[in-house]
Amino acid sequence: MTKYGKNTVRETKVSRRDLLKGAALSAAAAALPAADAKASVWEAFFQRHFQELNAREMEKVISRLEMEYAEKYGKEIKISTTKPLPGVLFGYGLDISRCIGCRRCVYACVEENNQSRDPQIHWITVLRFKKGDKWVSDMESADKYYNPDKVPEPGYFYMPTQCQQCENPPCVKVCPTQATWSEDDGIVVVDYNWCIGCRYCMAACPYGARHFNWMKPGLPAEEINTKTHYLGNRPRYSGVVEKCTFCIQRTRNEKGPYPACVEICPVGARKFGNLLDPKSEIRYCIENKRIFRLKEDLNTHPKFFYFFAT
Amino acid sequence: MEHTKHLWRAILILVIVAVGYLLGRGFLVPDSFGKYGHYRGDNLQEQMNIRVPRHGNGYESCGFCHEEKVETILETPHRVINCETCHAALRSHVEFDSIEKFLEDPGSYDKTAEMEIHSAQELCIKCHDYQLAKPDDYTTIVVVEHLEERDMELGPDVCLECHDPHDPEM
Amino acid sequence: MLDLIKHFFIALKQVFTGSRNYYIWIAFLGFWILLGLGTYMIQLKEGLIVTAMRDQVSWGFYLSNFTFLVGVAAAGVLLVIPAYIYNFKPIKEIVLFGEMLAITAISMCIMFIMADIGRPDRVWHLIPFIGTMNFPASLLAWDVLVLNGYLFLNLAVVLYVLYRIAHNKDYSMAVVRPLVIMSIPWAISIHTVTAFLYNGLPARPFWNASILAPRFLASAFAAGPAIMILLFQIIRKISPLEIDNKAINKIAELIAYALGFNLFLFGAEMFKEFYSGTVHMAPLQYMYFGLHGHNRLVPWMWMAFIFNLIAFALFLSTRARENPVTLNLACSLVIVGVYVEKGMGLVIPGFIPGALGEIYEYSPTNHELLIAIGIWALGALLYTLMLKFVIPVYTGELRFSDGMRVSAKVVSGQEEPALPEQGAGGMVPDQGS
Amino acid sequence: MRKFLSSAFAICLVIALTPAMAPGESSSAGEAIWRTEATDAGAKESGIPEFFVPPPPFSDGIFPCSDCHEDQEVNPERRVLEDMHEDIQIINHNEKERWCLDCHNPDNRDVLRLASGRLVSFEESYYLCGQCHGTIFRDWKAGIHGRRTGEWNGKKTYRLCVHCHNPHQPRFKPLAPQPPPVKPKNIK
Amino acid sequence: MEPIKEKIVIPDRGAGMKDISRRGFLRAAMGVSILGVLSSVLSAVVPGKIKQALASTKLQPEPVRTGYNPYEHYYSYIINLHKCIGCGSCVRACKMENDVPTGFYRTWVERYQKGEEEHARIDSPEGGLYGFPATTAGVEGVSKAYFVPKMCNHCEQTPCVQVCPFGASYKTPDGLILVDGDRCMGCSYCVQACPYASRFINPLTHTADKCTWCYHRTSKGLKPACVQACPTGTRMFGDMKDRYDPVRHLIEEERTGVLQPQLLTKPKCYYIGLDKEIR
Repeated sequence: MTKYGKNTVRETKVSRRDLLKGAALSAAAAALPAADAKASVWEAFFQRHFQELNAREMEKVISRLEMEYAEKYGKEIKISTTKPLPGVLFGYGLDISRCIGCRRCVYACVEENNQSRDPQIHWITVLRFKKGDKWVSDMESADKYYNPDKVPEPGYFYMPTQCQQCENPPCVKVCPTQATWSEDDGIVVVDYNWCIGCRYCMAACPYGARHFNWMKPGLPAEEINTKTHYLGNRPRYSGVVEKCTFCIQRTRNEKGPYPACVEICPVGARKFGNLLDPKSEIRYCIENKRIFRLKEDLNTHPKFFYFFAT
Repeated sequence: MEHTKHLWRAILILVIVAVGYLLGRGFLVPDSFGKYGHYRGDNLQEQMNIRVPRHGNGYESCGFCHEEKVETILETPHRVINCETCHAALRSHVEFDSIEKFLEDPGSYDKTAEMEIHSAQELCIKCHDYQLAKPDDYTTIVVVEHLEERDMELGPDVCLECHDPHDPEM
Repeated sequence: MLDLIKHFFIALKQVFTGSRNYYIWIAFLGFWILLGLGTYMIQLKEGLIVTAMRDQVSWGFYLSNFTFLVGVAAAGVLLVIPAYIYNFKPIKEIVLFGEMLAITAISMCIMFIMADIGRPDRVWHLIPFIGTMNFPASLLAWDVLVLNGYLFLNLAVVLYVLYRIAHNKDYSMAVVRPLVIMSIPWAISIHTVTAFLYNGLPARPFWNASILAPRFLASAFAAGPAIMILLFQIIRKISPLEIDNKAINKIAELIAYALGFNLFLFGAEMFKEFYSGTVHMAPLQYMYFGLHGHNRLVPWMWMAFIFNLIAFALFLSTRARENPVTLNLACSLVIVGVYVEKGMGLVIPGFIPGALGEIYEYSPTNHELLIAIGIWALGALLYTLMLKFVIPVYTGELRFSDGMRVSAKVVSGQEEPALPEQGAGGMVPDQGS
Repeated sequence: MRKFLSSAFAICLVIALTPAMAPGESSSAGEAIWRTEATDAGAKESGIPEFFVPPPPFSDGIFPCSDCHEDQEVNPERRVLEDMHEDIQIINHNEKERWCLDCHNPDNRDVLRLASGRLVSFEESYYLCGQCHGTIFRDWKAGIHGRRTGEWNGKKTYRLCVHCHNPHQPRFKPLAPQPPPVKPKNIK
Repeated sequence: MEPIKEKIVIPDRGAGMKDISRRGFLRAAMGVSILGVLSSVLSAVVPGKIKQALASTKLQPEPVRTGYNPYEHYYSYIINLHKCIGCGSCVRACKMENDVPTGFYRTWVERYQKGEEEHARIDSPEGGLYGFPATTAGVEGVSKAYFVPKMCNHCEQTPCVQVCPFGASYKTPDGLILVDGDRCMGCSYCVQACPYASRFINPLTHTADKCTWCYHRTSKGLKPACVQACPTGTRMFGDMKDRYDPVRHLIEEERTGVLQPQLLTKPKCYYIGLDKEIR
């Protein structure tokens, strides 16, 4: 609630900002031949922060973006802007004793969330550890490029990592433009139209969960997932940071489906639910299983719980 | 030549210091220091011999005299529990000077004292009373309810009225 | 107003007329600038994929240069401290050149940041009140503020003093002193904030050591003044300006302290990490001994360490400090040593091993090198142009009075205005690295 | 919170007592069923929602078993199967002690038989597995063990034990992994 | 100080030897080797009686066991938290076996109770010596609880041995960390250095004291007393150089964890079923 409450405070500033913007816009318009400058280019340039848009502006932005995408990919892409559900705080569980490291989740995520195929961006990284080695906080012993014929390999265990959706996210703290923030349902999101690409958040993330579009994302139009969310899986731009959003476009519904990685997991190692609902399976995990969170000592309080069901 | 005098004096002092150091070192540093590492190697042996073990080797040790008891309990779920877990350490019962000698010929040692037997209430309940922290698949009872259902009252050996600790299944 | 425009054109004329060597120098810089600009255009078009930075090492050569240059900018203050606190006259005379160096360095810092970010077109999101600056939380927001503040502060001092001198008027200490005094903590703050920028990230244990900010300052106060000493010697040679040996010796003495302190802090860091031997040791181990067979930085880091050590030995001895050959050698060693230690050796190992333990050995691509050289050339050009204008003003060869150019008034006693002749061959010795 | 705990404890009890509580009529095989755990008072209270189980993965043409077995004599003797089902081998499932009729009902082959003698359909085979694997059965009901799809807050699809574990060779079969990520050096 | 630390699960036989040779090298490099020769010559001259008087006169109740070669063993320990019932048998057995003074514990059991607070409440009444009461006053809304037995982790990279100024604390060739009571002067630097709080100053001897994995038992082929007394198989003790040892098999096959792994102390005491609260 607070996040959206902030908007009302900001409204007062908007008038002044509009003034400045108007001045800048007119100056720019005067400087450039009007015929050359496409209106949408300037609109995109001066698009405001997602949280500052009012309903009317939001509608305009969405229709512009949908038009842009339709032009670019030749496909109708729906962008939703669903707000967080009240009384929901998402949590994620991952059963390390079950994961076999088959990487089905990695590619399900790529397809669901329109990640760049070339250059490759994976939101999920599966790490392989040697059993009997010095446990997962010694990350150097991890290998993410393992490629055997069959998994699980004897003597190894696997630990997938992705955005841990921290309660106290270091990436949000450091962002100089507030382009990334934590939503009320606990999902840390990025406004791809506000990020300046300074990559400070990537340096701050202890989980290597943030990924940068080093060039224009290579997203084949035929493989695109057209059901998107503004803060989630809509196609990204070159030079912005992106990350896992717990499939915000799927899960932000009263009866929404599980995230793509949970659905695909062949061994059922991945669990997902509402932390505020005492009946949810994630709460069952936390209350009945031995759990740990990655890099607990950094006090980031992830909402991503690793557990042992055995 | 005065300078050489100083020199000799200095050298003398140095020699005294060196000899003193070496003498002191010879006295103070134990022989076995450095045998295995930066420590007194003999201590390893001392640690091994620090005292005669008080606990025995479980069924192996007790079975020499109490064969039939061991045989019964090995058939029950309580087989994982060592005799000494509930009774006291072996040496409070038999005096021996070396566990190896004892194991070689236990018959030659006499029992010095009766084995300690705690009240069943104390022992059974310590393990089998329900507690959240105990594992899920471990057999626990809520003692009060368990007794109420059976119209019994808590007493020192109330458990033994129905269960035999050496064969706990009803 | 009309006068101002006139003065501007006079300044332009002064800047754009010079000897053959001057033109060659400008052309030389221009070549690299254009090359850098062209490469930057490619980078804008293709994206940052042309660099060697990847998700594993997301900051690289640009940020290394930025970090080094922030130190150089902060070091301008080293001149101010003795000049204004202790009223040490020989240095007081050259404070202006130090501040100009600071201006140049800060401008280069900003250029490096612009080269580094993925969406330079959205940089307006950072501007207070127009964008949504995440002010108290993000250290990068702080950095934007203090860097620009420092730039304006120095510009204000330099412009005011020059304006007054150029108009043959005495500048008022009442105006200059507060600005200069303010710039002392400000200079420390720009470097501290930059250190905190790295320092505040628990995800990167290599940076998350409280010794980082003092080490930043110590190394800055060693490398920055070293650059100044070299520059002053060049200025002294190619222009009529006289710079007292005392000033240079004083600066060298200060470098000795700073360098010694830097080495001490370095030792403290090494002890803490290697003695306790926790997982946080990995980046240092990577830097100095190699990690799991990856050792690309090892020779560089040892080179930097040995350079710093030799330079410290040279700076310690008064005789070596006063001998121009050893002094220049020591200065060059410090500059290279600190550049490697604080540039490559600070930013890159922070990411190695990465957050998930991955080791990706980063080394800059040609694109990155060309853009960086272009920015250094641009900085050199900026400083050259400033000098070209400021030296005659300072020596009294150039004066504005009532819109007229008066060149007859010669303060230094020389008859002909001697413009830089030597072409400033080694103007930016720090550029080659 | 405490209520949840007590109910969780109740589940344990319920599991222990499962054989005694016969569920309603089992639906005919091969048909997808919505099953509400109404009989499990504890489960209902603890809020384990209704769940959906897809039909069990029978080999082609093998079900209903009674097609063949109706006329056959029951041979309770332990032996090596020769004429039929010779492909069924028990591996890693206590093969020394195990025999077909431990789980398969000898009289009506279309259903399974629990140790208590209660008959359960193949769609409820989790009761059979749950006899021995009690803690896993409890986890499975809570949704912790095994794959789940559907809505995170609504109707969920469970998988039967046999969807992932071949009851005769229950160890999870290794899979071929999908390709590893591209190394940063090779990202162009 | 070794700059490059390798991750060795089962150090080979040479691990201890390497240590010696490195130290010998250091000494040579420091130019003390000549003095060393001299000192050995001198110490040969010193009368044996004085030496005997100076040497410790330790009671030796048993003849030295022959045939135990510390280089042939390398011990590890597993604590399976899924099995611990908090009965305190191990603590009692340890006290009995090792004469641990009252109020001090070489091994102890902690109970973690996770309620609605951020972190778990930890209690350990008398180290768990007499078991645990079913409920503790003041702990409300506990949703999850478990027992964690703790003791000396016998680390591979030992912070405590590293800081000992007298070589009184040392690592044996079979991987144990022991304290030489005769050389220890009770400076308690090692007590500060231990990240697991497993050392204490013995109030009777005024020297550092800690778990020895019952070296007087293990060197005779017996299990430590705590393992012997554990009724549930929570505690397991094994030899990593024995190919068929179940403990070695578990460490290689199970997802074991160690306490405070980020310190890279590489404990040889492994845990199964660690929770995030345990540290």
